[in-house]
Amino acid sequence: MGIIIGKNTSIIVQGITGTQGSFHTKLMLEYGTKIVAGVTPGKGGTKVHGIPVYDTVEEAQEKHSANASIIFVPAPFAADAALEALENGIRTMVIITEHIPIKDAINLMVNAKQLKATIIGPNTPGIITPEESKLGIMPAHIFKKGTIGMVSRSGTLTYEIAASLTRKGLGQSTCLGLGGDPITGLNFIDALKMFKEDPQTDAVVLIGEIGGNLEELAAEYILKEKYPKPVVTFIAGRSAPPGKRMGHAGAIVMGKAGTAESKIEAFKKAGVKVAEKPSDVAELLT
Amino acid sequence: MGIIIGKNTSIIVQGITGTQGSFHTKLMLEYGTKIVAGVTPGKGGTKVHGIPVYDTVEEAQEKHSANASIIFVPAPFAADAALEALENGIRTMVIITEHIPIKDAINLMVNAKQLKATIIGPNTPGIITPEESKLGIMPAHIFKKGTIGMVSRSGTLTYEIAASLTRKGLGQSTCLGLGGDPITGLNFIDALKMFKEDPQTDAVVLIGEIGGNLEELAAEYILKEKYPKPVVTFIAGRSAPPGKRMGHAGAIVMGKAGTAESKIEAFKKAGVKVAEKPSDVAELLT
Amino acid sequence: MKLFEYEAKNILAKYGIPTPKGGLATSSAQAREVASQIKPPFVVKAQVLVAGRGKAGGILFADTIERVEKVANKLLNMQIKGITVKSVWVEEQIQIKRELYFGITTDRFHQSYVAIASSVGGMEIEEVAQQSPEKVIKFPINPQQGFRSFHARQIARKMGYAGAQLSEIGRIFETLYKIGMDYDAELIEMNPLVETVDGKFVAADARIIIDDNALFRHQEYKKRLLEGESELTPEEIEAIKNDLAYVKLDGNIGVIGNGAGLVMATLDTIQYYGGKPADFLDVGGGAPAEKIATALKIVLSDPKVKTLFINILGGITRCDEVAKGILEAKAKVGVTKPMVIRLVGTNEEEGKRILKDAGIHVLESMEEAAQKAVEISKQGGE
Amino acid sequence: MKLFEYEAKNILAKYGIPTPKGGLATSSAQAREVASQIKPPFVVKAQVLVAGRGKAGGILFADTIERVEKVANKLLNMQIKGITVKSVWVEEQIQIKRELYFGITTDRFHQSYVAIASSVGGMEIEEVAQQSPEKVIKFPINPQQGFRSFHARQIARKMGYAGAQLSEIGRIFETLYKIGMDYDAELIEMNPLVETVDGKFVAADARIIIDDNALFRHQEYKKRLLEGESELTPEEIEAIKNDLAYVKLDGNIGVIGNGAGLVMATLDTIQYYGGKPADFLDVGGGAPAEKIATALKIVLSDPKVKTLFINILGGITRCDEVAKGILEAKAKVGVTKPMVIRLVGTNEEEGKRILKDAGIHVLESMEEAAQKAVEISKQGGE
Repeated sequence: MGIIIGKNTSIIVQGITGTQGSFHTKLMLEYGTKIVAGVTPGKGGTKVHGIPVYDTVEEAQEKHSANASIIFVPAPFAADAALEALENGIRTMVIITEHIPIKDAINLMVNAKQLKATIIGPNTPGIITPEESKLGIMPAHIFKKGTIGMVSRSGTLTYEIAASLTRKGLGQSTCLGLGGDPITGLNFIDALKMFKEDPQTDAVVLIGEIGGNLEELAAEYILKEKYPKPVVTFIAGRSAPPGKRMGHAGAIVMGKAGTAESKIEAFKKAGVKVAEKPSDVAELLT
Repeated sequence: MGIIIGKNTSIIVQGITGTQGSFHTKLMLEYGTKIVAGVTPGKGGTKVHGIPVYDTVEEAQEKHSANASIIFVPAPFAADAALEALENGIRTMVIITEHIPIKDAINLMVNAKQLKATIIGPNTPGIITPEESKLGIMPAHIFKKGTIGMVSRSGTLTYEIAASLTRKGLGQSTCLGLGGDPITGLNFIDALKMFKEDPQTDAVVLIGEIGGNLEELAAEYILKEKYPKPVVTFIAGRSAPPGKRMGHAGAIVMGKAGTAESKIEAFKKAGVKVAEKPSDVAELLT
Repeated sequence: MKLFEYEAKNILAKYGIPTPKGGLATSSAQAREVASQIKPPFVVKAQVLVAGRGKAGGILFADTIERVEKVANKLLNMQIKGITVKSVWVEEQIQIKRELYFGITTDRFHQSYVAIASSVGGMEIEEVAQQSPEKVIKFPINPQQGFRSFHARQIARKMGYAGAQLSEIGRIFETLYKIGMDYDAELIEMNPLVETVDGKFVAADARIIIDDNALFRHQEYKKRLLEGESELTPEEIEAIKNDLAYVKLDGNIGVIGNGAGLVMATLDTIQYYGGKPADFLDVGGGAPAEKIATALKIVLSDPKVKTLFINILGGITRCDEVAKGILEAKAKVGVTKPMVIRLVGTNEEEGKRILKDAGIHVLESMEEAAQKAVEISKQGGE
Repeated sequence: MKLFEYEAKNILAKYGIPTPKGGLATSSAQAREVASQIKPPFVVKAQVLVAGRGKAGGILFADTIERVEKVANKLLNMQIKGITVKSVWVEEQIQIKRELYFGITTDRFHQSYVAIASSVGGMEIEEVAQQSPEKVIKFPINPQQGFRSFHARQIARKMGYAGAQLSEIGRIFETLYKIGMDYDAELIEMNPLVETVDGKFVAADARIIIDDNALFRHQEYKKRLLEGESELTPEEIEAIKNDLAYVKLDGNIGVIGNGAGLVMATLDTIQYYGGKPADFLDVGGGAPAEKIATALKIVLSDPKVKTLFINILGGITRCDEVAKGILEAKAKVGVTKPMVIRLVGTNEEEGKRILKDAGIHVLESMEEAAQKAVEISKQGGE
């Protein structure tokens, strides 16, 4: 079980012929992820680690009917690649690419919403359901099958905390990276809802960071909905100097949200345990 | 009865303060059309023929909750005015304005389709359900309540034929001008479907002209669906020299369609009577 | 508004679509100068807006710079379908492997733009479309999504391309769409789009028609249409400036009406009764008096006109304004030809009164008026 | 990328938004020259990108051209929050009736742009937003529809405008959105947007922040950022050129990590153990060896750094590449400061082997490594 992906999720890798695309295709295959095709415009007809490469998602879909996609396409073309996947029937996708322009991301998300598609990222390490499927670039050996659901805005910090959980024998149901960009497909509330419905998940680790107000909104949701599973959180950025603010408009959209204090306060108010250091998360779970 | 509009349709006039908007508001009011408000940005707070004018459709709707709109706004701003009406809950509108750029019209129609709105025009004389409501600029006295449904791409040619029907005692259920532009909200098939469902309509007059292939498609529909009510048609442009074609692309989209011969042939094949002169229509109906 | 080949090619080149190297020339010396900058063999193409230029001898080939000069001299001032050639485009010949077609236009029924592509392009494209429709790809464009790079590649794939060629031709398709949107084109096409012997793609000919209704967003072209090089007659320019739809025909009954459908039906009815219309002139909706007067002036500029048939059915057009326009024109232009006037609709009574007071007779039936006009047109022989 | 006020105002003016008449000056003589072209009284504004310029004395007023010269002299080369003023903007003072606010930014939760408007603008806008949120209009923008003229007018109406004023301010809002989209602005705002005593609207100050990720579509600004006038230090420019996220802080432990969250947590942990980070440096995902070497060079350029803490958790970043980068930097830059290296994740074994072979010790726990770094940083006193 776990959320979003599982053993039978069949996958297209977009941008498979690039350095990262090719490298992580290999690692995902080694993990057992069911990759059925790759797409790189202009490289159709070749193979990468035995996976056939096509020029278009349309052709890949005609031949393989995948149900998810992972995107390693360079930033200027990544949103288009995602739209191509959407238009060709893919409803779950992971966008690894970072530095996608905000305008492109916004246009992508409105299309995804209309089609009720699940977009993980952009600028995400992806998603892993340990020992079943890995759709991302996370180092696999730090994860272990278990009952903790993890959701995070930060890639490497997730690895940090996942590794410490694994060391302490706390396996994970699914670890989901929302992505570090201002506009991402999923937010914390979406993830909390999915973990709520997942029978394998007993508790949730939520890893936030300064900036934006998604953590505050998640805290509000947990409080209002009397969230039924224990949640432990860590917020990165306590020591950060007051960041570069997004002008007055940003301040108005966010109100006081955005600082580590605001987020920690919101979670404490919602009865969520807040870890002081990444390594404290495991303790708070037990 | 009749189609689309009736006695209780309450109406906003967009562009009410312009020469045409103001003039036809007066004529529509005289006909008994239930105009409740006018909108002209920058002219809010004034009145036209006793009708209050607002700066925005939003404000007009807050105060009057109209269910249709008629647009006299100049071409560069007309598509925006229609989107404003759509976004503020109007689902039936008549766009009188001519010379709206095709790109703007295409963008408008995709939005209208999503909201299942009925757009009459652009570049239309509008719609009249004689002796009930007139949402347009047609001279009212040539129409008379009756059982003939009329649909046309041409404004004045409709008046010509309607007047001749009226003179011969053949009243009309509803007369609908689709609009003379390449992109219009409704097409002949839409109108035929509505007249099919309308109990007041016993027969349909379809007035086409050269260009495009909407007449051919309507003929095909009539044939395929075994259209249950008699249809009489007149096609303008028999004497036209081969027109300026829309390059090769236009020719490919249309095939042989577009000429008066093609349209007349298609209707004859569908068992539809085709009038030689406008004045012959009435005879073919009886 | 149709753009000249050279205008269209310059736009394509500006956006990065490969076009043959070349330049415009209005004299044979200038043609020689252009040729000296590029590589032989050359093509010299008459810059006219009428279709079928190739078959009319408007495209000539030359192996040397000297030959370019001669050939340009032959084309310049030549008449093609009644149009005088004022300029030629001199360019390098390309080594053709295959002629393709790609264009974007509007689809009335689907209320959208549509991309059309074929791996069999060139002069025979329309024949191909009719005889082997399976060789023509019609791709409707979702207006909210636009025509994206992957749509272009999907089409390229259906045309049989793969790999690097698919990417390159896809980029060209995508760019053409962007140009079409930026220029409000109701048609933009490359025919042929040539695949060269070395596997590259070059737009050997290009055509752009800007939506006349969007010319307000393209003032530079509107200016060229009305003031610069143009194949319009002074009457046609006058009509455009006054927002009148005017087409000259070769009969002797001058026709003015409001609404394209009504004017067409008027021409049909004239023909039905054996007459010959001299023109199609639609004053459009809501024409004020001055516009009617301008319309009369334009129609009367044709010396062949023996009678005027004014057919107005007022809706947005007010009959009183039409009547005033007729009197205005009569006073200013001095209308001496007999007029048959048919006037019904909005403010009909007032319009009729104005004309009646001026001693002008008005008929009510279009058929009757048409018969009357035909009768007058035949008086004194043709 | 933040634009200077003068850049933002020039863009607004180009799009037809009224701004006060003025010009840029880099010397007091030039300021005088600008003032002589416009009408007194004047405002002279230091062109710096830090916030709170007004309260720091960066905006001065002048009644005469002579006074402009003096005031400009005072501002030029002045320090505002550590930044040297290199240019001033001289403009006409406007007669303020009311200060409004209008801006567009992104809304993460709604995944869209959002327009923010208030009829109480100026320096207090944020206070207003917190204390009287009802005075602030937040209008989410549907990305497919865009922000259209009627949306702008609906906002204008809610701000209390009607008639001609509503149309004019609506036009300004609509235009600002267009600029925002054309320039890929993650923020564009006019604060204050002034209603003048004669009922007109003027953007008295403007701010534009271009989305850094979209700078590839705005090469002229990217060039200005990296090569032209800029308030970035050489290290910051080096970081941007190499796609490194770098912020200088004032401690003595140089930090390099991959991933913003991990680097932030590293700083937090250092602070938790009583240490002081000298910087925030995120090498991002998949950094090759050379990039790691550049990162080391940038961090070591700060003489205060006593130790380096490299914290890498490899995902897309490969530990072997990081190890190679460290050796590369050691060889080229000559790293003499002690290094604490924590390296786990993708190709971890290979990375550790490379470093071990070079005699560099690698730790596995972040806490342990942080404690170690703090310990070294305190050796020999601070």
